[in-house]
Amino acid sequence: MHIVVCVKQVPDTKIIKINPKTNTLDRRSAPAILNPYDAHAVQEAVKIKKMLGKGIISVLSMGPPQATAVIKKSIEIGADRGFLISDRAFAGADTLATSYALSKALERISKENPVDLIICGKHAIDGDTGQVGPGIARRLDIPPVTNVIEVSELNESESTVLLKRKITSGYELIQAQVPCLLTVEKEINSIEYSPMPNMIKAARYEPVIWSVNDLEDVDRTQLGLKGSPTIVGKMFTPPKPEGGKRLEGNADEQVKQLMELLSDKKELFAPQ
Amino acid sequence: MSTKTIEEKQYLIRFKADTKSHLTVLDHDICMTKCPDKICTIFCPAEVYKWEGLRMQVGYEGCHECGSCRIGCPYQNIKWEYPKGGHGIVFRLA
Amino acid sequence: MSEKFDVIVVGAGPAGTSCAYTCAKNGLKVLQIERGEYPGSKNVMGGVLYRKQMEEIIPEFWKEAPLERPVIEQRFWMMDKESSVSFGYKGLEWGKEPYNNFTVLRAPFDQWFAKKGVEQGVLLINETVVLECLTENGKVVGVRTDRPGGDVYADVVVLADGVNSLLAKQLGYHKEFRPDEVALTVMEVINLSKDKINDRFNLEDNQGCTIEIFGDSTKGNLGTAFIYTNKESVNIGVGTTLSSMIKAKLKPYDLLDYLKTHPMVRPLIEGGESAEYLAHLIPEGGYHSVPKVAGDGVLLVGDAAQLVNAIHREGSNMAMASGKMAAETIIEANKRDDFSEASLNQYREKLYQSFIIKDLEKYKDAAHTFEHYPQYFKEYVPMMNRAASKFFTVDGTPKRDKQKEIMKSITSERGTIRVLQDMYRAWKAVK
Amino acid sequence: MMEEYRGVWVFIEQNDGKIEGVSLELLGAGRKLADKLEVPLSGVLLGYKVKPLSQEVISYGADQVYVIDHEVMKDYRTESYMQAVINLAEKYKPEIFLYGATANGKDLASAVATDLSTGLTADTTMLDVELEKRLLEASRPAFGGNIMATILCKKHRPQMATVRPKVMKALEPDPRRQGEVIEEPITLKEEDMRTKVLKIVKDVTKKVNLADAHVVVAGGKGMGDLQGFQLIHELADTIGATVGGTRDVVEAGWLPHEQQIGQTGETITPKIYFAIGISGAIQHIVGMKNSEFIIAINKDPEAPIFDVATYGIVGDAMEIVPKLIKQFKEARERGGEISYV
Repeated sequence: MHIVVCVKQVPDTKIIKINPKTNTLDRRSAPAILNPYDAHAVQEAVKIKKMLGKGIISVLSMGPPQATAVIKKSIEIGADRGFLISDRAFAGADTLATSYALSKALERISKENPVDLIICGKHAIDGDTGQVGPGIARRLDIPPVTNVIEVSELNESESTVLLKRKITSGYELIQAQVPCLLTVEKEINSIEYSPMPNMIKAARYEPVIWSVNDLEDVDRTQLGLKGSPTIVGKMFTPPKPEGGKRLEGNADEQVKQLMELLSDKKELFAPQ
Repeated sequence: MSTKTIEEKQYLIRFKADTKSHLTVLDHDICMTKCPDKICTIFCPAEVYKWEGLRMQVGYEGCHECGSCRIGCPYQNIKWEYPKGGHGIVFRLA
Repeated sequence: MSEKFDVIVVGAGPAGTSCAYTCAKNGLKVLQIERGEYPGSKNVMGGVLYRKQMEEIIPEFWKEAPLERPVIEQRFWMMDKESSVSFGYKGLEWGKEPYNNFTVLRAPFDQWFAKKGVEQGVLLINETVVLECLTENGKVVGVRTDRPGGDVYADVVVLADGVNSLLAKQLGYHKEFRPDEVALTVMEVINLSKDKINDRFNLEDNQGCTIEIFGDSTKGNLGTAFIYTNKESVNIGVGTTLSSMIKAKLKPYDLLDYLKTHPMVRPLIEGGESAEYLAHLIPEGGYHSVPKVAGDGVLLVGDAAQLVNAIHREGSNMAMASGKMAAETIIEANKRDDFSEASLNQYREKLYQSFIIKDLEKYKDAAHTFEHYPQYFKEYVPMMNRAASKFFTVDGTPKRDKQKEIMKSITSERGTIRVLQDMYRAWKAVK
Repeated sequence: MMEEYRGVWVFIEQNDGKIEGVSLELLGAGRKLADKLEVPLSGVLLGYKVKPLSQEVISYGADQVYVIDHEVMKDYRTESYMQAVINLAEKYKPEIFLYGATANGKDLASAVATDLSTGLTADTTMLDVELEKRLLEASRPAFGGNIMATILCKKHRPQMATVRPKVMKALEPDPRRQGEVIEEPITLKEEDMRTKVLKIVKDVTKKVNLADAHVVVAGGKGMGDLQGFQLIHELADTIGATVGGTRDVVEAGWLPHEQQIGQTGETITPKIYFAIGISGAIQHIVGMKNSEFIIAINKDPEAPIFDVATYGIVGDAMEIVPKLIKQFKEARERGGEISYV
């Protein structure tokens, strides 16, 4: 079983700061981390490999050279090897161009060692789109199953896998044919504290870095900024009601005022 | 913005808090009965310690890991460890 | 059994990295273990990096290291409530190679320095706490980390785990600090535009300035404050001994805000935006509290060995120099294949012959003196300010009479004999 | 080429023959866009035995409904739904195509956008059109809600976006509204499907899902004791909100850890956040400060929670909250349907 996990380096949005004057990201304030959902994706691959008692886990990322850090982090969690595609040609890609570039890299990885399962995080915390995973699946013409919360019964002879997919009202039990692509929720597993030998392995590991020239049959017009149909028109600070106001009067009066303030939000309330 | 309160200062920092505290008050009774000053609630640079009337509340998530409480507690009543690897405070600048 | 290394260095601050770098450069197999997310993520200092000791490890480091500004001016303020007596030195020669010292931000700098070590072959592992030293027959043979399968072995373990060095305490090399042996320092990094910094501190783009402040900056307690200029921010901080903090019931952040809003300081940082708030302990015990620094299979460097000169605010340079000395000792020991205490004691000898211990010895009574005689901070600084005010105020009194008046007011406040005693004591402590 | 594309489409998500609220909201939003652009608004309805739902789609504002009613479409699957939607879009060429930002909506839109090589904006919370170039201006929160970004798709059609539930407003349904129902055939066969939905399990345990909640009622130590904390549950039940709490409350055992909000718990951005008996320690505030509308109730007028609150009530939660519950209940009874004033 060959599992490829797609991972992304993202700024830690929990503590990110936006420069209020320029509406740009204060990079110094935002350390780069492995997208938390992707960490769960790697962990799930490790779990599956353990379950089967064999297999190989590759990780794939796209980004600047320093994004090798997230590949090393994945090795710490238990991946076997990692590839980074890094080239100016990929820069400025939206989700469509990203899924194109990654699918090209996956084709190359698959050529050497056919891929059975691709796992992605549900979405990246910097973009929150969740579009790249399904996009890759479409390009490789394999079925995607998004929002997966459990992987079980990997049947190698039948080439099927049993999945639980989270939906609003509960979950679906899905049988999918392998190869397929999964995107996983955080609740699928908990990240284990990596063992020391993995740490040492990761510290030594040199990820494979591919430029656009290392990929085959690439249509360059589909890459990077050129290949991205969407552009950011403008950035602005979200319109947020001004804080710090106190309601006046006695308890009854305050409650009444609050009810009035909430009157235009009534569709948010639904008794259970 | 210049910071005025300790809350505002603490806002500036990135913490990767573990779910388990690395600071333990060994005996809350000592704080209650023997330590009228509760000096840790004063000198701790992150206001980690707050006296709640019966027990010492430990807001370890905002700890700077400086070690002052371990040394400054007059009753050596604080068990002080490092947070689990990679957790705790993460300075980005100085 | 787990892999065995030549050297395990615990901690990736200046001391640990100097040691790891030098060992790896000389062909040793080095494992460096850092508990933070990255080197520098747990490390704090005021922000002055001394050129000399760094250069001895990486020549011409200033050409590539992430430095802020070369320091061309050092000012000292004896500050009272609404006045300040200052002196200092500004020399443009410090703005040119080989420079004197630099302001730095530790997180970027420590990361860069550790990366240089990795380039030399150091195996750096982050996010891992060393829980204890593994010993066999009293000899340190490795460390136990907090990770599964976490034991690793080496001929020598170097403890560069900073001021709190729980490991050295476990080994019994030093006892727990007393509150008067450590200074609790808090600081902020305040973003300020390059132009404002240049204007307010009278600097040009690639020139930096440091201000050390005594007196009212600590509300008269034993300690100092500082302001250092970075490229587009300033570091401002204040520290006193933990014992003073306890005695005076001071909240450290209140003290910092007192400093930031002090009329002498406020105009320098006005309009700046706070970017980070940091607290840290500085070992101030000095010469008297330097622990055992070498044992069977183990060495202590930097803050873990309490190598800090509190009077001159030197620490990182001592850390680097000690790290390098430890490395040189290990390289020799490796050739002899002898890592016993006797063999590693070479490090102790190097340390004691160097500026590090000599400086610590020179000031061995200073902190003690000032701690026990608070008048230096509480009374003499305001006195100096009153004297200067009197002397410089033009009111028609002849200068000779003014001097007499000043002397008279000083001695009448404390008595001639006591002033002389105080002066002598201070002179002895720092001479 | 782009001129060929006309009309605003909304993907109608239905489960078990019931249309999802977000789809109705999107018909409301799509109606405005279509009127501005002077084009028809169409719903895209897929499923098995769903044709009768067409009139509901029309009554909520659609001019047309494209229906694919086939057994293979019974449960949502990316493979089948994607193929059907792609065929429709290629045939009828809409200029704007909106989906609800639900698990299925996002999944479907991503696959469709990839196939059509067009732009897709995720999790939109504001929609508008620029008339000269007929550009959809889709704005969405970025970087954990710290900033909004307006995304444009200038050279590709259709312009697609997924839109968060409970952001847009549905129109009042008009059952007499007339519209056209266009039924499309489909050639997909079950044997060709590579995924099978074996069963759908409804989660009756009502698992707490703070991350997706629109309204959160959170309580702190100020509720006094476990019994006092029941008021939090009571208020939440009354208004259909999700319950959260501070670390103290979780440590005291009043709530399980999954319901902890803050640094060591969940970071959430609901539309309304009630902070009751919560002083506002930074560890808590980092977990909820990006909520849209924050209401704080606390005895201590100096409590830091008031600094981040949109509206603050200084008072005893034990007195205020019961009054609030009573008001909400009365309002509902008064209104027949839900109405609170």
